Amino acid sequence: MSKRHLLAVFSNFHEAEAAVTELRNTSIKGFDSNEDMIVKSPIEHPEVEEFLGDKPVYVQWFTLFGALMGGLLGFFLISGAQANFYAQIKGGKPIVPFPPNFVLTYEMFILGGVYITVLGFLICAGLPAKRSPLYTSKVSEDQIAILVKTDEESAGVLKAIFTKHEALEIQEEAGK
Amino acid sequence: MKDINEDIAWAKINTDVLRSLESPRKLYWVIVFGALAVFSVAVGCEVYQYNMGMGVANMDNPHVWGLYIATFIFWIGMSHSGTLLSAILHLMHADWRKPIYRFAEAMTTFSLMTAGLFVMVHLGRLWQFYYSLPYPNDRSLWPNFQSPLLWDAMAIFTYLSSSVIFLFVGMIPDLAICRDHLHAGWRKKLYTVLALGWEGTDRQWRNFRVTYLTIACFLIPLAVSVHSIVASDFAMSQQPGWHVTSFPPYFVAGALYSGCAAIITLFIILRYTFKFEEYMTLAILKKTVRLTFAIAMVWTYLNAVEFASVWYSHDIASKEVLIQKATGPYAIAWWGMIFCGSVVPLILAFKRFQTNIPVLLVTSLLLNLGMWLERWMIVAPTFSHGIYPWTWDHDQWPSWVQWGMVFGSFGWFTLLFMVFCKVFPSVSMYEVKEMVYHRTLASKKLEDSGMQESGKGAH
Amino acid sequence: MDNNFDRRDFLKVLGWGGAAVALSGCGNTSVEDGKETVVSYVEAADYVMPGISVYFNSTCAQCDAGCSITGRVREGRVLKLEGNPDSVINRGKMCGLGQAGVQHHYNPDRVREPLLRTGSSGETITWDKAYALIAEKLNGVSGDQIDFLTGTVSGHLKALLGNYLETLSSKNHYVYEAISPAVQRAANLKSYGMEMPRYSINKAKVVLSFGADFLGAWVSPVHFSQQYAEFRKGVDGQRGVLVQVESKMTLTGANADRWLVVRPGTEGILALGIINALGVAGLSLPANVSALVNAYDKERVSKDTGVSTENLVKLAAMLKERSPSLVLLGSAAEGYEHGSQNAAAINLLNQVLGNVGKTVEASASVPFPQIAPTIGNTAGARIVNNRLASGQTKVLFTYGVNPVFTTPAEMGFKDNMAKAGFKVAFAHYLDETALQADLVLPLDSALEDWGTQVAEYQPDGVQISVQQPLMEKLHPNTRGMGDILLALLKQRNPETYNAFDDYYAYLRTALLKNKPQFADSGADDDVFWNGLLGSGIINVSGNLNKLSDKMAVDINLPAPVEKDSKYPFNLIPSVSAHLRDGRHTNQPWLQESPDPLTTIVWDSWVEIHPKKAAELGIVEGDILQVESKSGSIKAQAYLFPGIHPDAVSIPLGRGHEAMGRYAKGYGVNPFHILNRVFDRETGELAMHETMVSISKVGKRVIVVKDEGAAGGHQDGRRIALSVTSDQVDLSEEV
Amino acid sequence: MSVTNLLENWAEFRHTHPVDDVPHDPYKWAMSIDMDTCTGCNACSVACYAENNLPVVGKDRYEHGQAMHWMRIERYWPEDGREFPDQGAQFLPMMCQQCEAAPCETVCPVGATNHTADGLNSQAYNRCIGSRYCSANCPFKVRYFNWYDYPTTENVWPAEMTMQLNPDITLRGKGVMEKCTFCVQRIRAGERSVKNEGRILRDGEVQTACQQVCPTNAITFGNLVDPDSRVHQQWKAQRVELTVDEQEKDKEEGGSDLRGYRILEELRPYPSVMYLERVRESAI
Repeated sequence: MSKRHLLAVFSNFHEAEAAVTELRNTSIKGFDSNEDMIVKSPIEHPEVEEFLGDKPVYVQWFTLFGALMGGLLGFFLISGAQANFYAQIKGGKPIVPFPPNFVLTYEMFILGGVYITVLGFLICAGLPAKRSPLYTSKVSEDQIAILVKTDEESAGVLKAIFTKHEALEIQEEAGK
Repeated sequence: MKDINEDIAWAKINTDVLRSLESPRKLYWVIVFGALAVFSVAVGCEVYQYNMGMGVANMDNPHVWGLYIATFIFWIGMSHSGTLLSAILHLMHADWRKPIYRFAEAMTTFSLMTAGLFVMVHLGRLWQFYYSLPYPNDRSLWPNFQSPLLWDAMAIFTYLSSSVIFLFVGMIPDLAICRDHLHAGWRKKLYTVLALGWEGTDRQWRNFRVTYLTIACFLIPLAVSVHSIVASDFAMSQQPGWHVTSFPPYFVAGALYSGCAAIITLFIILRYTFKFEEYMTLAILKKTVRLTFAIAMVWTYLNAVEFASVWYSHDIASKEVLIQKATGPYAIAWWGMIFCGSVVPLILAFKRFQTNIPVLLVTSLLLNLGMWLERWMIVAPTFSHGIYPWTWDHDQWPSWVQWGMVFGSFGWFTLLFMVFCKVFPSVSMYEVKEMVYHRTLASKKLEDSGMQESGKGAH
Repeated sequence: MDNNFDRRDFLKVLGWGGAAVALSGCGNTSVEDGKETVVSYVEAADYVMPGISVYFNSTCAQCDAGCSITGRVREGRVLKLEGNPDSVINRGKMCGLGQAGVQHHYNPDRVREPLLRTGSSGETITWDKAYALIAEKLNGVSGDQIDFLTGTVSGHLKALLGNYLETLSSKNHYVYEAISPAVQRAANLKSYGMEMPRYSINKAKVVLSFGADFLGAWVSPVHFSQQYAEFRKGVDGQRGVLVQVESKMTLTGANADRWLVVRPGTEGILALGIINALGVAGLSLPANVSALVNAYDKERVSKDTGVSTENLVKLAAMLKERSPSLVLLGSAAEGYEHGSQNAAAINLLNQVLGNVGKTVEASASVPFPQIAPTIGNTAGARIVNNRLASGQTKVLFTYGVNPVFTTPAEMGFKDNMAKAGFKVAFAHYLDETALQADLVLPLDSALEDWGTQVAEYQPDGVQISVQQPLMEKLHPNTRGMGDILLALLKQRNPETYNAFDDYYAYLRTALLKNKPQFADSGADDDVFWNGLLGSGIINVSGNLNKLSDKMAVDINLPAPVEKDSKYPFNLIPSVSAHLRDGRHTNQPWLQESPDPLTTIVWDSWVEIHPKKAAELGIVEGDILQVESKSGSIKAQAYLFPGIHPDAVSIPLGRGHEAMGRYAKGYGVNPFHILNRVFDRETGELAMHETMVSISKVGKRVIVVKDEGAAGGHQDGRRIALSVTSDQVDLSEEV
Repeated sequence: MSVTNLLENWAEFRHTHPVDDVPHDPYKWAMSIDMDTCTGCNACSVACYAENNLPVVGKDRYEHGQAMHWMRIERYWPEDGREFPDQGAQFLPMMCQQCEAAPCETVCPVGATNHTADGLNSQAYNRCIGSRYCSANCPFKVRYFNWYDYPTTENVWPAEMTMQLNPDITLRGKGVMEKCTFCVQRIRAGERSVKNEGRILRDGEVQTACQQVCPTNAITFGNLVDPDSRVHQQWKAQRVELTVDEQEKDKEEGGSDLRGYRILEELRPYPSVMYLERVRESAI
């Protein structure tokens, strides 16, 4: 069954919220409010997360992994290098001295943490992403938009809801 | 006085900031070419020094470090303000940071890049600098991981790359704005690539929030570690005047201090150059000034602690270095540091000067002069009046090559900064919108509750 | 294999190696260039082992002490000089000056071709032309119109030189040393019966030195330094005590247990005062001595000399208690009009203490008078100068001296030289004197030349030191002095001298002739000769001189002079161990080796006592004009605590106007402002009799020295520690 | 594999040198300098120039403190305000103390300066990048930096002067740190030559240039772990231990009547050079 996209643009955050709430509460054929609805906003609204319902974030796990691996890698790389450096004794210290190695381990811990977090961010947020089918530059200005994907026949229902909540503009994907 | 006008239209924020990216004013070109000229002085000095040997910098055998190391610390210190504004204040939900953190972060990045240059020009054999990198090789030759200089290299690399990433990640939504609102051309292509397809979807924002917070959390200990490691270059040694336990916090405080002073300077310059009066408001300036004042007092306190602990110790050599600083050939610089670092900031305590732009400009420059002198006074007197009296040397004075390099570094920094300001939005548009949005909500709430209360009162 | 190797063939091989290195160093990059000088390492000679150093013994020619050296030679180049352990003089040790001998050899400013002056310019000529020119100029000049002015000469060179003078029927060989203990020699001859007895510092329990810088530049410093080390370890476990009396601290003074600053010129008074104090302390004095010193009671002596009565009494007590002792005298005591009287008084002290025969011992004289050293003095230059001034000298030969630099300007040596018709300088460098010569003949360096040396001071028997080339000539057109003399002799007396191909042949023949006296058996000539070159040393017992111990009491010391208001300061020209009279100033190691006491390098300075300097408002680095009756010089001030407040001191040796890149233009030459005052008895230049005034010229420079801003203070740190002898137990030391 | 090696030999890599180890087998090079016989004549310093290819930097550069004297003679005056130094001056030959726990070694970013098994503080010229941190951290300030390219500088080694250079050692170009090596070229040559004979060096078989020239034998150099060596006997007689920061004899009541000490020992670098205090006669 063919699907089509609709993009509704709102100037008022509350209207958008009301629209989303209604969409979530309305059962529409071929439209799953968890899967098929994307809210695009110019700023980070903590409320959006609330009214869209619980959506988990996994970036922290990347962070944990990155930091631990960075630290371990740092310590063993450095200590291993020291153990293989042919002329090693320096300043009466042990060949594998802890305090300097801990300093470097600490730096590697952070380095791994930051790098892998960003990697996790890109993966979790799906970046770099292909542009979605419908977009308006107003989103990066001051308006909030709801992108929905639905069956051909349900489009009218959705449109009606958007219109009800005073959508400024409703974009439709060109028919196929 | 409000930090920002809450009625400002979001579209206007976009246009105002994006305007700064286009059609530079004449003043901009003057600054850019001026910076280029200043930087070329440093390039000339380096070419000369590279060919002749380090001797032309006029260092000598006990006095082996000079302005290069002092200025290196200065620029490293400068970099800490960006982290302070973007990371610490972010965690503390101080939203007034929002209009000014972007350029502070850029400052972080560029001052680190400037500091890196000083490590390079300091090396006697610059062409062999890669010996200090841990790259695998057949002969199992590794750098010496015990050396604080290597920790430095590692910390700075981590800090620089993390800062660049942090700057970039924080800029993605703005890059999308640029992509959407600028005319077609190479810039549009650039922003299209850099924006990574950002559309402000709920998924993107959700992950963005967590990521940004996480990196901010990492950056704070990182920044502290960077400057305490720089302090370790000195504190880990056995030299009088360097072997001081309080050096790491002292360095960190000094770093934040000089960074804040530099933010004030750049705040004023940007505000004027790009006509950002509506975003870089006097109210925000006032907050920055107060923060600077607080840090100035912390720095002064740590300074006093250092002097006191040296004074009451039995370490004769350290004590003599301190006396030497105050009375010897460096006395002018040392007292200059005390004056600029501890006395001048008292101006900032007065309300009427906290928003007086000419006064603040001069003050912030003096503060930075003081902080530069501080670094020089950490490095030089220990060499000229060290542990071994036979090698005391009170005649050493940096040659024009050293001064030229120091001077030129400001050109390099300005150049990088000016190019950045033309290519990337130096005010975070999406965060200013957030700030306006949240402030509006907050004042609305206040109005509501105020009405209720007054209503109650009417009863 | 043919064992009959020839040292000279070997040297030729070596020379190729040396030349090959020299050429490759000079940018001859093409293989064809200089291929004839390439040494094949595939078929290398026995003596060239690539990468392996070989060692040859020779003799140091940097001063006249005659230390034996071992040269390290590799691939035909001499690299480093080390001491020869078999020598009784230096026993394997060396001084810095001797080490720098390689820089004399490799000096880039050496004269490389014979130079002839024509008018104001010069040209290079061939040796044949030069010899012909000498013959031409000597033609029709009578013997007494020909003067030779040389430094100290000894060995076979001296013999050859004597022969040459004989063929010229000239008796005018004047031997000149600008810095020479000549007054002392005369006094010693009177007191001990010989000019230079053996001094045994190592046997003395107390050494009292009146300005004798035996650790620095006096007589045989390396030998005395070793004696000094033994002296410090002690006789019978008792560490030797060194007391130094002088007006300006020398290196020896800096090492003294007690350094007594004395008013300049009153050393003799102090010596008599000590004799008096010894008498008071109970030492029995001969009646005539007692009568002589009667007037020198401690109060008067203290007033005259500035040495406190307490120190005087303590010193006398120690001298009396610890015997044997040794009293030495040096230039600081000799350099006055009454220098001979000072010396006599000081020698008398030695005699009174009973040291003669114990620590002052008989020396041996060289059994071959024709090679015994002829010792220079300042009178040599004075006489030649007078002869030049009066036009008596028509032809002047100079060798090993630089009188234009080292004589007082007032004497006018430079101008007087012009009065001689023909001046020949045998020289290594174009120094000030060579520049005045008509013909400059370039000499081989001491490391390229053959020779024998006999030192004046002989610690044990007589040591004849052999000098042999350590490498082939660096410059093809230099000649050894012996070879030149031989060539000149062949001009005059071909029958006798044509038998010798060169100086080497002469030397070998001469030494082989005396083989029975050197070797214990009638060894084969070649074996003997090779053994000789191998050791570098010939030891002969010599004839022991007879030590006399006649106390001379005809000593007449003048009262200390009152200060002249115009010239209130005594000028003390100080002698540094490295630069001496300035003949080595162009050796850069010596220029950059800090003066031990001031640590100044590359420049001259005026030492002045800090108290006096404060009075006059002088600080370190102030340029001072130092003016004597006969001239003035400008030099930087250095505040120096080890000097009498009424004296200033300038080191000798710098201030060259010629002599190449390392010497020219560095510092000032105090020789030039010395007054023409001479010792009354010997006629030696009284070097310490010049009075000067000092004034600031209003300029200040940074003094280039090793000492840092702390000025030699340790600032409470435990760095260089010192302990008094009663706090330390030396008995268990290894 | 590095990590395997690390884990297998963990205990060895965690030893503290030289306190935990007995690392000096068969050599530990050390020195002792008797300041009672040292006269300050500078012969050692000139010998060092001759042996180690040290550049003569000239007056201007000397003025700027850029001299390269590995061995410098320091001259101290008494500091009690007396008018004349009537006990003479005090001379101290100062060169690299070859510290066992050298402060310079830990700070070098590239590991150009290390500790050798025979107890030398080595300097690898071609590894050095010229950060000069070692000199900054040296308490004795005995490290010398090549501020200019001396081998190509005019009048440092002009023309024939190059022929004097010791081929056993390199010339150091600009940007490299250098210092006294205890004449390591002589030590290595000696060690190699006796290796063929299957024995170790005997006392006196290797001399440093300064020791060899010293007219008063004030410098003793040798193998500290060889009981027959003079340097060992001197250290023992003076009760100076290598790996302590305060000698037992100094802790005793009333101090010690032995005169061996090490400079700046309290900083804990464990210097390998023992100095013997200058003695001055108390009876006069």
